[in-house]
Amino acid sequence: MNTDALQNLADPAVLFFFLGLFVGFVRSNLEIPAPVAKFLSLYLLLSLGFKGGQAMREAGFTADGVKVLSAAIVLALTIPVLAFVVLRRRVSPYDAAAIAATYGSVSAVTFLAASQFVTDQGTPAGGYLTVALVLMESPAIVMAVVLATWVRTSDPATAASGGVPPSPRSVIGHALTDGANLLLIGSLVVGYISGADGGTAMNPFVDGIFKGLLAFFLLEMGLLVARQLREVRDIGPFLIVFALVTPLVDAALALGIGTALGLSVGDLTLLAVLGASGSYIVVPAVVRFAIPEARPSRYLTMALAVTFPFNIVVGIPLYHAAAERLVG
Amino acid sequence: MNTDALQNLADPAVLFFFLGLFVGFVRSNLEIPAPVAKFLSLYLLLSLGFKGGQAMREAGFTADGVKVLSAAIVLALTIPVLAFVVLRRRVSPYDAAAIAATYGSVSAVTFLAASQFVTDQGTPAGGYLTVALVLMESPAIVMAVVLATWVRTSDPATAASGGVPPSPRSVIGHALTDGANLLLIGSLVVGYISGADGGTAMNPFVDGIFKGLLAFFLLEMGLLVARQLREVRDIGPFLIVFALVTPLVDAALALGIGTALGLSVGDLTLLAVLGASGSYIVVPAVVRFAIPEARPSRYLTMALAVTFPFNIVVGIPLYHAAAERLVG
Amino acid sequence: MNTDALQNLADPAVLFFFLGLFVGFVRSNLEIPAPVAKFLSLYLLLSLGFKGGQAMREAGFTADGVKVLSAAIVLALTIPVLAFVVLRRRVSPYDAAAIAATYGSVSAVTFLAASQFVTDQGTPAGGYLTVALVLMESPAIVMAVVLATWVRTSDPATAASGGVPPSPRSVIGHALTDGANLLLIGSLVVGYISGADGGTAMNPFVDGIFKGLLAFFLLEMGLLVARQLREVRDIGPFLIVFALVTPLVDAALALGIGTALGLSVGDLTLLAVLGASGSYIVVPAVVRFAIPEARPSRYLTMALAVTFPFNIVVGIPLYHAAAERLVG
Amino acid sequence: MRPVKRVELVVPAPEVTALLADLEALGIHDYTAVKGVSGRGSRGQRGDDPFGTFDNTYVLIACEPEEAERVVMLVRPLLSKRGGICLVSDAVWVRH
Amino acid sequence: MRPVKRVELVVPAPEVTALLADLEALGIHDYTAVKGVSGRGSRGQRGDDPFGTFDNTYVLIACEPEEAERVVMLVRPLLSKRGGICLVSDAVWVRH
Amino acid sequence: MRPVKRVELVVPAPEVTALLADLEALGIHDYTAVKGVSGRGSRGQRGDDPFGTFDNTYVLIACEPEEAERVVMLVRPLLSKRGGICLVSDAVWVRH
Ligand SMILES: Nc1ncnc2c1ncn2[C@@H]1O[C@H](COP(=O)(O)O)[C@@H](O)[C@H]1O
Ligand SMILES: Nc1ncnc2c1ncn2[C@@H]1O[C@H](COP(=O)(O)O)[C@@H](O)[C@H]1O
Ligand SMILES: Nc1ncnc2c1ncn2[C@@H]1O[C@H](COP(=O)(O)O)[C@@H](O)[C@H]1O
Ligand code: NA
Ligand code: NA
Ligand code: NA
Repeated sequence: MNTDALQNLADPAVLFFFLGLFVGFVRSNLEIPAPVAKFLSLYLLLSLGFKGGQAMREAGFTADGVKVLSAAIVLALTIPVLAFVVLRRRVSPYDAAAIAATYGSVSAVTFLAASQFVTDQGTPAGGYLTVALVLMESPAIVMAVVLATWVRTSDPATAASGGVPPSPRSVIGHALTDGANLLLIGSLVVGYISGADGGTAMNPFVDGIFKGLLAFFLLEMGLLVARQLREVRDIGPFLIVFALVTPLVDAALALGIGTALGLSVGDLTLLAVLGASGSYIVVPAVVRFAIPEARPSRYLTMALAVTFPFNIVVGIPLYHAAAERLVG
Repeated sequence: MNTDALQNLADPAVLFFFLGLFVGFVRSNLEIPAPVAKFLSLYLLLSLGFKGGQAMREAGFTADGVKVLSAAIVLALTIPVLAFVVLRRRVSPYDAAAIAATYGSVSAVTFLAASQFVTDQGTPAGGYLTVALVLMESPAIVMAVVLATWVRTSDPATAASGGVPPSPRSVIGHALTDGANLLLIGSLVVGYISGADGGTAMNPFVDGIFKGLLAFFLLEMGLLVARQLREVRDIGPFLIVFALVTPLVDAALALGIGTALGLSVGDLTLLAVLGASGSYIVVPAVVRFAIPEARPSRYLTMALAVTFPFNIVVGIPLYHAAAERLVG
Repeated sequence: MNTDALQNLADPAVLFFFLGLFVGFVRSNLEIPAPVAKFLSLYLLLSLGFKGGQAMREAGFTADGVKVLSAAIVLALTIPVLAFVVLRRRVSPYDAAAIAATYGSVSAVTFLAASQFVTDQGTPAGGYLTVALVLMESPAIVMAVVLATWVRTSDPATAASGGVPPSPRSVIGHALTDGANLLLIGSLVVGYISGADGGTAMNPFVDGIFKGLLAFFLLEMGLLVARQLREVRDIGPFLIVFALVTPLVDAALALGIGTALGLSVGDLTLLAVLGASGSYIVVPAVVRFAIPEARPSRYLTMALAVTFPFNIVVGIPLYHAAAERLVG
Repeated sequence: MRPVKRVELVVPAPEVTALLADLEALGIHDYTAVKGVSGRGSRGQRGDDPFGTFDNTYVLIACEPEEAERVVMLVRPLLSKRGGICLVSDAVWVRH
Repeated sequence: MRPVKRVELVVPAPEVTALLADLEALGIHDYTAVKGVSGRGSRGQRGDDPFGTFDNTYVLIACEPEEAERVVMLVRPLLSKRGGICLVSDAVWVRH
Repeated sequence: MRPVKRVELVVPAPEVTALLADLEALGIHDYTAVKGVSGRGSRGQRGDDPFGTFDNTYVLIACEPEEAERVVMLVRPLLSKRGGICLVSDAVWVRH
């Protein structure tokens, strides 16, 4: 694992993440304009989806694909329940539901960094992993919203306050039409339909300059994490520990299931990363609306300022090393 | 035509246009930041001009080039007159002039999509088509402004209202210095002067990532069209029909002239597309100033929400199929 | 030199600079959105640093590298002193200090244009030139701030006005954490650490599309210079002449030192460009804070509206021709 | 020149579409909006968010006093549930 | 501290350069401008336009009452021909 | 509904971080900020700067009258040293 980790740390995209962290810590005036950062995040989703769709078309639906997707669904349903059970005694039930959604769902940027890593290690993963990413995005959110509704109705204070919670219909509408979600799914479909010619034409954009734009985005992520870390004290030691231990537990779960199913090293590593990562794009966009009682200064900060850098720096090479031990 | 059309619909850029339409229809929160969308439109004009200039330099001024440019000028002078005659009894004369300018001028994005299409079909067009695009951009605007001035002076209400219309000098100044127009012409000149070395150096930018950025822009165009379509009812059935029939008539005119001149399939298709497309960048920028009495909710919505998608989805493969029948 | 200069003027990036100037002069409505222009300037710094770091790693620290860096330090310490001595009788001492910092420091964009030029001429420079760029960025600023502090303390008016000048500590903090500076240094380090694999992965981004994005940025620089030139009268004939003669004097100084050290044509040309160029990114960002008494309408306008276009159009081919005479 | 109310709102960006639709239903069609606004309030720091989830939008509405009252009624529950502020001040509208 | 007028304008973005030149000619040099502003008024929805043709710009001018009157005189025909609004309100300017 | 002061600042963009920290120290935590603002004042034209050095930021603070006084005290030296303006006006805050 040592050399893996070192190689990961010498990857330019990861190094630019560190540069962003450093620049943020010394409170430099460096700033990526917000419209550009938004564009970069849309670009990453579009490219990720498109390339996943292309890979799906090339490989077809293999037995491995079916296994990975089954494992992904099991993880997406198990992780939020586990998280909620652990959290509900320690934090408000709304925060517990939101954090459960965060870890049950996935981080596309972490997934991207991990995909590059396994490819660089000579153990690439199948295109169906992108489908797994899409599949795991929403179930945890729906579960969390159901939990929050259940908490809300069984809580006498809510009824008294007279606040009208968002209707289940509008919540599901929000979850399904969330821009990041739709762009990822849509690009997957476009990539699938486009065929080889379309793939060749799009390749310099979605693949050639991909590493560079990912590096630029990780620079911005470093700046953002440095800013968020200043508020990390507010979340308290319990939640910090939770944000560091959960990825390990969830990755172990994924590695266990995936090994039992006989996945390859690359697939297994990415499945672990999907389990271990927490969402900071899609989940906040929906939970903000669906569970307004939950505090983004908790669920968002945990995913962004603690779990994301942990996975980038320690997690990805660790899960890969474990996968190699288990099935390599 | 069937397979052509299917192939066009499987083009990733066109598919992203559909994705944008769909995402807009379900009222997702997906949004391309406005500064990025502006950058993409500048990028497309710059690349289009640069590559046109390069092609001109390589091919020189051929007999075909002279034919295409003559046909382009004839179209640019004929189409606005026809449109104005048809429209003046049905809508206000100012709206009629503005719509005449819209259809007499051209849409660079439609032209780009069509260029890709004819290249993919193995029937590429000459570099002078870009010069034709530039040539067709302004004459219709000047004619429309003249028409509007004539209407204005012969209308007793105007004199009474005391409103001072923009002077012809300032109008022509606006038309000539419009940013989109200047960037396109300037890039054409730069491409022409740059020579082969410059072309090679610029190639990964203006050509390599072109398809990807076009796809991204068409995603935004889809979102925009979906937004505009909500207001399409305001323009009424007559103008909707006009916005669907005009491209067919103008394309037929272009195909007739082009066939008589003996153009190749690629040149003929693009000439038809130039005739059939309506301007939603340069014309509104000038007409907004020059004919303030005209309503953009009419001329812009027609070009953007009706004619543009019609040409992308139906028009381009249709004109190409017709061109193949005629001269293929 | 004649053909050199012509070749430089036919470079697409330089041509787009002229296009921007022209478009700005005719007061077109063409505008590059500010967030995009900021992104482009960050991109150029990142690419410049990364490629410099990669080149350093490949070549190691050669004797030539040591010579270039020594010469760079000598220039960075000499130029501001010379400039201050010449200026202090003609302008306010604060303006004199700020202008001294401007010309003692360097312009990364001019350096980029010159790097492309020497490469196109078949006389590329070493990667350590980028290190020289970094080394020359700050010393002049520190010297200018020291000079300004000395002026301030020896000026009875200041004490009377009761204005508290920025503390030296905060000034040095500003200079060291300036975003442009940190990004350039950081990217250099990332490029150095990344190694060959990282370089290959980043190449399409930092190299492939580089020329195109540089061209786009120079288009924006042309627009900016055209805007600034409208205010150039305010700086008066003495400072205009200063802004045209200083680059020649500083280039001559650099050529002299470099020739004595036996540098190659490419290295010598870029050293001259570093001497001759004035900073309009890093220096204003620090001097604005550190010497608030100085007027940006002087130091910034001189560097941006006079010296920058002079170097791009006349200076670069001139210094290269001189270098060829001297050591070619 | 007519005295009007200036109603200023700072609201979470994702709420703006629904808010404008609600205003429309109240007969208040006209507004001006500035996107990409950051700030701090009772819900902590907001804005400068690369995913746009926690941006604010600033909305300015010039209207008759009685319309302003309707706007205030409408936005009050939104502000308490989803955050944001509403200020009302006086101005003179230059009629043209 | 000095009482001043706050003149607020929302005008079509492409008009701003000419407007500022006209203000300059009136002796009113100082202003603040926010670009990329969207909105809705008598001319329908504006803004969020990828080509920048139908964006608005917000302009704020703090000035003496009599200067405000000159501004109002100047902008009135512009507003009726090209669209936009103008609000005038009171404020205190913190002198430094 | 409570009467408050609207304090509006236009300041050099690079000063905003320090300004907000100073306000924080005064107990004034809440604000709204709009970046990328251009303008002209006694220090000449500012904004539209591809390097962000000479941009302005607009800051709006709704607060109690006595807080407004503290803000004014704080910003006065900043404005005279680094530039910018400060306007204070009256508004009613819609409590929720
Ligand atoms: N006192 C205030 N002055 C100016 N803006 C405020 C103030 N309070 C809140 N805001 C703005 O309203 C947004 C939402 O406020 P809140 O819901 O209280 O967090 C903040 O992010 C600020 O942009
Ligand atoms: N009542 C209003 N309140 C706020 N902004 C307005 C109002 N009326 C018009 N505007 C703004 O002024 C722009 C032009 O208005 P109009 O010329 O009436 O279409 C609109 O796009 C809005 O941004
Ligand atoms: N009278 C004014 N009205 C509106 N904005 C102003 C005014 N004076 C100054 N400003 C703004 O404050 C910034 C800094 O002003 P100054 O420090 O005077 O150059 C300018 O760039 C403008 O954005
Ligand atoms: Na997860
Ligand atoms: Na046409
Ligand atoms: Na220099």
